[in-house]
Amino acid sequence: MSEVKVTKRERNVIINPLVTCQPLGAMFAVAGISRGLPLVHGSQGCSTFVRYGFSRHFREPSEIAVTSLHEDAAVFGGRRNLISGLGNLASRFTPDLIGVVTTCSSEIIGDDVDGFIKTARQEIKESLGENAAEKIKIVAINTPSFVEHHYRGYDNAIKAMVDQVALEPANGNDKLNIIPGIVNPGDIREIKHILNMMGQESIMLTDTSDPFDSPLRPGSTQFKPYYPKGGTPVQELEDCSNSSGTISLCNYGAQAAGVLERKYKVPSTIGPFPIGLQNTDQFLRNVKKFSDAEITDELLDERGLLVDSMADITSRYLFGKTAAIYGDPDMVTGIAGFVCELGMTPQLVCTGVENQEFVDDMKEVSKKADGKVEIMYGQDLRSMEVRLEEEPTDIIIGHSDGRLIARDLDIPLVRVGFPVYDRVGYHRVPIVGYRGGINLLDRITNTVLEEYYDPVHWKLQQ
Amino acid sequence: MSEVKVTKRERNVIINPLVTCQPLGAMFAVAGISRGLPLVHGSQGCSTFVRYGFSRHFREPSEIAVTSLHEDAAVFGGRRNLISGLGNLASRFTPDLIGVVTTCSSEIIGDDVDGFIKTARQEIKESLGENAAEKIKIVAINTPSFVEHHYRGYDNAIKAMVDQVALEPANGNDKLNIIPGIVNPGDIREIKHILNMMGQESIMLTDTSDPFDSPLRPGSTQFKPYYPKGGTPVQELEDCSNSSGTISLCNYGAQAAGVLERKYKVPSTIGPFPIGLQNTDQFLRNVKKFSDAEITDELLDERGLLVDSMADITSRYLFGKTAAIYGDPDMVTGIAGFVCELGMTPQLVCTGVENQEFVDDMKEVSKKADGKVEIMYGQDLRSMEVRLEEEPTDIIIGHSDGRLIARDLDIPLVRVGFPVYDRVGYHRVPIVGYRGGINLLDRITNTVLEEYYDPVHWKLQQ
Amino acid sequence: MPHDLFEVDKSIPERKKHIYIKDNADPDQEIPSCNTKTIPGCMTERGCAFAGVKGVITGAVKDAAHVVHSPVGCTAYGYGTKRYPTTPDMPDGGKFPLENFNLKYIMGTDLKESDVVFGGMKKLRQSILEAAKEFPEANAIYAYATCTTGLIGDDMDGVVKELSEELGKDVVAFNAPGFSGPTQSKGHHVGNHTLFQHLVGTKEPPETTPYDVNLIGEYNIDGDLWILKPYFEEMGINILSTFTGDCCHDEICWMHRAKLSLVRCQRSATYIADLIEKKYGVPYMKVDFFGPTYCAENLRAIGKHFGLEDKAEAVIKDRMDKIKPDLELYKEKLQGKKVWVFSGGPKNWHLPRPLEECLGMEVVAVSTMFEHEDGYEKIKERVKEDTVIVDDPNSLEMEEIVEKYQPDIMLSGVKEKYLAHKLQLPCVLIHSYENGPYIGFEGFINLAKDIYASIYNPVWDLVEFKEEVEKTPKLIEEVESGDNIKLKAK
Amino acid sequence: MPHDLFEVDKSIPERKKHIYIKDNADPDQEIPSCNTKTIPGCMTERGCAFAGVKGVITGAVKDAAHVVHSPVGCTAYGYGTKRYPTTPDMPDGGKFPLENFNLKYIMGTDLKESDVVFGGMKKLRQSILEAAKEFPEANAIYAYATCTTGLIGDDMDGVVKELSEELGKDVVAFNAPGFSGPTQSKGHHVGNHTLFQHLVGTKEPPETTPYDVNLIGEYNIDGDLWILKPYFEEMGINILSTFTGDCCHDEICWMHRAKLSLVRCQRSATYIADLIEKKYGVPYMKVDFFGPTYCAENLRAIGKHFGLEDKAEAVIKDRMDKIKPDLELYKEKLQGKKVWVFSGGPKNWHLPRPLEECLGMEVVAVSTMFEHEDGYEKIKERVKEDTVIVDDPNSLEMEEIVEKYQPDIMLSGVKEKYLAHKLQLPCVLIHSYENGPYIGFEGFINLAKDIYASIYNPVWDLVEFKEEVEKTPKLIEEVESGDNIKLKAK
Repeated sequence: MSEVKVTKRERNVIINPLVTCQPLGAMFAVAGISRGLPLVHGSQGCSTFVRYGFSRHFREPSEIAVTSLHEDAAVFGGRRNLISGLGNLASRFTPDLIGVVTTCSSEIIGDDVDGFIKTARQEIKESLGENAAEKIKIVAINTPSFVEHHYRGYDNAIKAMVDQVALEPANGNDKLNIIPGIVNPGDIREIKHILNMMGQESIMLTDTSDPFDSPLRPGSTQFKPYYPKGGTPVQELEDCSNSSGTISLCNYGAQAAGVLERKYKVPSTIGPFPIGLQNTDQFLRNVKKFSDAEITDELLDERGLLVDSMADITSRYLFGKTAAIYGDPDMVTGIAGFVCELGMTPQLVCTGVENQEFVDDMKEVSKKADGKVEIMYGQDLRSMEVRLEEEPTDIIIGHSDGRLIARDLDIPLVRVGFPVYDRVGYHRVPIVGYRGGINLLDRITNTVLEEYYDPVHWKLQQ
Repeated sequence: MSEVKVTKRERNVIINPLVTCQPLGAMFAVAGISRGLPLVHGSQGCSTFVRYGFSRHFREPSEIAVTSLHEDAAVFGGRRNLISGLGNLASRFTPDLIGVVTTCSSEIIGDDVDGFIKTARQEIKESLGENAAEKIKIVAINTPSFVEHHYRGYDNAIKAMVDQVALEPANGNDKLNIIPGIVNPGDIREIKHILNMMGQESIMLTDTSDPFDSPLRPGSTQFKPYYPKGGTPVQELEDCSNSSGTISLCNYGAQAAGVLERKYKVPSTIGPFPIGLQNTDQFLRNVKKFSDAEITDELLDERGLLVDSMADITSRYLFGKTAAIYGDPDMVTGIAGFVCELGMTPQLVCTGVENQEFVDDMKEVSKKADGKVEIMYGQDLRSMEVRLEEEPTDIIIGHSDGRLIARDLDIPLVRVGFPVYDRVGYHRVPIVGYRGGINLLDRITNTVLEEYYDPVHWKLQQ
Repeated sequence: MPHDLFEVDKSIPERKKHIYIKDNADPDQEIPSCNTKTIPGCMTERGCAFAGVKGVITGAVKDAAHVVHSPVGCTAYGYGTKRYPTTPDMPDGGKFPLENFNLKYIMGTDLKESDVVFGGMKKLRQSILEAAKEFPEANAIYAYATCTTGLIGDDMDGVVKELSEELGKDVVAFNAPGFSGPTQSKGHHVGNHTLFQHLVGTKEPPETTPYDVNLIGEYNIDGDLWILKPYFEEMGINILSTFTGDCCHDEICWMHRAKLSLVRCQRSATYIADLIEKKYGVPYMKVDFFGPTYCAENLRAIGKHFGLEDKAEAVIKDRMDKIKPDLELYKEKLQGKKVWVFSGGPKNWHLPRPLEECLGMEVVAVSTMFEHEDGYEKIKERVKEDTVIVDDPNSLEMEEIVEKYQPDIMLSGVKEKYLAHKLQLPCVLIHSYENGPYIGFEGFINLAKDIYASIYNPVWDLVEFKEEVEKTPKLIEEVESGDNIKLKAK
Repeated sequence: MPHDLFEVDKSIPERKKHIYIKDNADPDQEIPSCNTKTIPGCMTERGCAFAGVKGVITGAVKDAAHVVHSPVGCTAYGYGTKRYPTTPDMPDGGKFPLENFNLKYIMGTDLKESDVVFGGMKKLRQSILEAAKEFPEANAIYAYATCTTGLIGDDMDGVVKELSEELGKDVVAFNAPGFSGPTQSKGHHVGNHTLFQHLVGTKEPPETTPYDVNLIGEYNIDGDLWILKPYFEEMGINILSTFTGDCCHDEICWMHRAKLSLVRCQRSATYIADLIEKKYGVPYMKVDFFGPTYCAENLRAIGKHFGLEDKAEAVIKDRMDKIKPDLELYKEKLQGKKVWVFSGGPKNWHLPRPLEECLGMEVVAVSTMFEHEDGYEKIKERVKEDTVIVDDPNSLEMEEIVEKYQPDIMLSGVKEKYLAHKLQLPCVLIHSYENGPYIGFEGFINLAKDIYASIYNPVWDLVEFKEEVEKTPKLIEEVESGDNIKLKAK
């Protein structure tokens, strides 16, 4: 019998938040569209902070436009800013898609974004001509900053794009829609790798892998920093209503899947975030549910390599070790489950998102754990720090924002998720799928070896 | 102008050797044959120490047979041991190939290995029948332990197998022979990945990747621990005389390539060990030299990702940092070259192999370096330690045998090569090719960040 | 024609007046149009006023707790964005008990939809009280308005006034919502005025000397202050207050007691020097410590002010001797390299001459995010003929600058760095530095070294895959010299 | 029929006599044939005599320099293979200056072809001199014969005798070339005799007490000694010499001064206890500290010998109280689990009863690499009916054991571990341990914990991909208890 304790934040003041506001998620989602550009309808900080955040994590350019709202807009509304912003963006960049991302300001001002977009479309048609204008999709994405968090912003954006761009279904395309969530390029590539091994074509909603990890190849002439290689083509977005199913890896937000199911009868399944053996197994089964994709021998070999590593490593080095895990809720439940598969205890899990389903899932995961599990939701990093001061764990698993906490508590930090700005390459190495499981297992184990075995160095002789 | 200093070991006594004796290399080579078994003609220690070494590095079973020479063999010769050993092995395992690996004992005793094998073949034919016996290749591999080192043993073994098994050429097969050297499964897989992207088929001489990193999948019924999946099939060994060329990545030993060139007119090229941009570029050019393989856009994208990482990371975090590099000579020259590409200085390079070509290559590499380079060859780990006590470097790059040195000198160790037994997963992560370059760059950078940037933590804010 | 309309700006011709090519013959003595609103739909590098106040001015204070009155986003973005390290040392000789307090924590009121409807005052009040409880060690609490609270019209001043009394410690509100003013510069302004109005003159320093100065606009970026401080100490000058690098809350309160204010970052902090002069009669001097020449000049001027000329010369000589060999080395390596400086503001006029005169580089372009007219005048004065000066460049313009002016290196921020790299243009971070500090004599060598490392990064010669290479001859030219062999670089 | 011919041995029927099924009715009181040469062409788990002496006996000595007279291979293989940690503490209260000296360095004569032809004596001499020069701190030098030097007939004894005098420190040659004897056990034997013959009796301890013992055959594997030592200290017994865990060279030289020898590893070290008894009249006692029962029994016996019964009881009670809760926990978890013990020798008779009696496990198979008749007799005595006892099992036999006897866990070495895992058989390292030490009361809990962790490793339930799983119901049975919720495991 395992024991769980569930806590929410007790104070109102938030200290070192684990979430940010909706627009970030929306910008992330739009960045995954080929020749897609986010246009933030708000103050400059709303785009600049996010560009800064993306750049320091991915070490890539992050090109996001802004309508630069100022005092006059606060008084008279952001109409002119949005319309001329759309016009300027269209004429200077000729994008395939513009995602208009609202913010606290534009939501409070009460701008009629849909209406303004209509006007802007008209103006663009007049200046660029009908053909060119038609090629530019403009999607309104409502992401009021004071409602929920970035995770919902992502969800809202994917939903808005699917809702406003997908066409009426015609012929089935035998593809699967995948909503990957706010994950790293390495993770999306791993998902594509798995599908590829299963012979299953897919439409990523959306695909940030190449845009956020793009080669430096000036010789390949089409390249522009604001239009990196890759991303989901708008045609695929239009076509996603013809897919045979939607799988949302984003465990606690899959409105787009709902839209596709209700509007276009595309069946869908949600979660789990495929970290570790069982969750990846489930992902494979989910894929099979919607298609006649095959689980090939090669894929099972990859699984076998993870199994082999776990057999060889975990009971010897990791058994009984405790972990604190923090970050986005799907990553937290996913990693917590994996950590249980490794024979460790997810002693403390913490997410900034306030979501009962997360709590339920964590309770389920906790049943696999051999010890006490504390579930913190709607919490912040400070709460976690205080709990760890009282009851430390052997390792912490989370992103770079916890680094000073880990440093002060002298608990090693295994970096995962977003943002990781104090190490390099983390955006490229997957943690999902079987191969991602091996990576994460190696990372955890090597951290444990360095911290707990190096001091008694002879234990590493063999 | 850079300055180099070249030193050889000055004492006779060897202290913490950087090499071991020939048989290990031969056992490694034979392990890369599908259903191939090494039979060590020597004392039990000769097989047991190596099995132990392989197991702790790869965390895999390592099945090597031995003729168990004892006092009586020392007096009367190892004839009976070898003949009955071959017979027992043949009847109990029915392998596709047995590599008879000699040792100091059998070489000093002066056993007529070729003659004994002939007799054994006859006996096997009698006991198993002609058909079954014919399917078992027996290759004599001379690896006197008191001549050179494991690196030569590998070379001798590949040569012996090619020499004794390859058939007279018939029809060209449009394949390339690759001699990978004593490298990790991850490295061989990366080489195959590159060739695959170029649409070039290959014959690995030999392929230890799957045998030394095999899935745990009891359900796949054919599996036996001593016959792991993968490895080079004997038919490919027979067929390698039909290849359009041989590339030996093993920079300082390519006798097999020589045999194929002289005996069967298969042209060949040697080196470089493809670590980093320029060496991998050269590998690609070498592949093209022998074939009409194409350097695809996808491959150039992988290259571009390495270039991008180098642009983003190296001048900021690594410039001017010094490294000591030790291990097998091709890995050392390869890594030294890469380290120069990163703007670092390979201040001290050290190999246990005494080879003038290595020195010449390192002089060439040193021209790219921005500082003093000390080239130690035919040296040992103790010599390196003494030099590092006098003039420390910022990091050390090498295998686990240097870990106590690194610990005592308080210089962080970036683990590469063989053996790495005090961390996990290193055998699986490639360091060759463009993707391997990214891995190695990440590893080096993260080591530097942890050691030199974490203490001034604010420098990691962005 | 000193103004230029870029190709990429054809559809937004109003950008022309922001782009100025230095022209000595220009009769009208023009400068780029500046400090105006960015054209909507651009990818501007500018930030917002909240960033200006918290991210630049107040975030460096080591013993204040920061409470952002906002939905969660602004709070999250206010975390860990800037490098201003602190020591735990307090002016009274004690230690502040929470290490890295200013870098480690950020707090916020976490406003939700209902707060937008019903007002956020209650949450502000509660949050500040909770903050005080969570970190009783904090000597002050700074609260920040944001777009949301600006738009819903929360009266922050009222709340903080009450709470100051209730808590017995200063609680200060900064009213610079993100949308106010065209750039983060508005936030600097608000920060200066707020700190002056509420704090300066409210406390007395533990002791004073005749050589007390305020070092204003020095935020200790990557340790800048720790380079400058020894200069002053060696000269016998006492830094009474730093505004705001590695400073504590009380230091701001007693700035009126200094004998002289030195203004380092003149864009973000001349305001307060001016206010202090006007109200308390403390004179101020604008100083420039970037590059050895300016650094020497300004130390001399300060020395002269206090009659400490000899001591200033001693500091200058000592440091010049120290950096000379490196300076020569890097000057040789960087001779003729073209540079583009893109800073927030002042570094655009701090750096061109040092880069040119001390390192032999050629400044081909300068651009700023938020400089005002006075700054642009200085920039114009200090750059050479034909240098392009761009106010608030957007992404497309940046690419055009690269194409047109072919710089060898760019000095800018993180957002621009990776874009530059994609254009094969090396880039060194000039806001928070790479391997800084960059100020003073020694710091200038750090900058030179980072520039050198970036330009000479071997990767720039390896960007493209080559189908053919000339085979490197195996024979190497060697020059024996004792044990060692010198290799001639090819 | 107590002997069994395995399926895989059909073509080598001589293996039958090495495999014995315990049969209480067996009239001949047989045991497996043992200590004979391995059949050529097998994948034996055995090592060589050199490994036996350096890797087991002498490598633990903390202040001796080890010079392997061999081609490079044997030297390389002698490095870093065993876990015998040391402290720097010396018996005179000083510290040995080189930390981890025994683990950190290995030396060799690096023989080449010409040495094989002309003899390696010169190199041996030179290497020992160089070793002495490189590590002047070393208090002795141990030199090892190997196959090569055995075959070319180098007279090592002559060289080391000369050098002992020349260097003024003990230089000892161990003549156990790899091919000598059927297993590493030959090396133990040579090691014992050599150390006895050349060292024991040559020095005097700094002081003696009436309670001095030699702890023989205790190599401090993973810190075993550091578990046992406090027991003795608390009983008032002084370990005068450890042979050879965490010991220094001199300790061996004064072993003759102990009042009693305790023989821990009776396979590798009874020889020297016997020799000391014969020559110096020091009696010896065979002891067993694995598992709480044996540990208590033997501490009692030792206490009795010295008239320290009460103190022994106190130690036993203290430790038993400490481990009781864990012991109960693991006994519950491991009840009925089948175990296969495959050790070098003695652990095969040390462990079966503790595993069965204290943990409720069932020993289904035991096998050894190099046990002799006396050991097999003990094994046979201590295992239950129908247990298979295998001498020197080879790879194929190991697989057959797994199939036939279906153990839940194997205790063995690194080489076997990964083979076991491929057969879905968990495996805990019993030679050098995993998270040891495993000896004594506390150590047995470590062993139990490692066994538990291995058997209950969640991966064993996840080995195969399942096409279908029953959907986990989202509803969870909860039992509220205050703040916490208890979840019922399904």
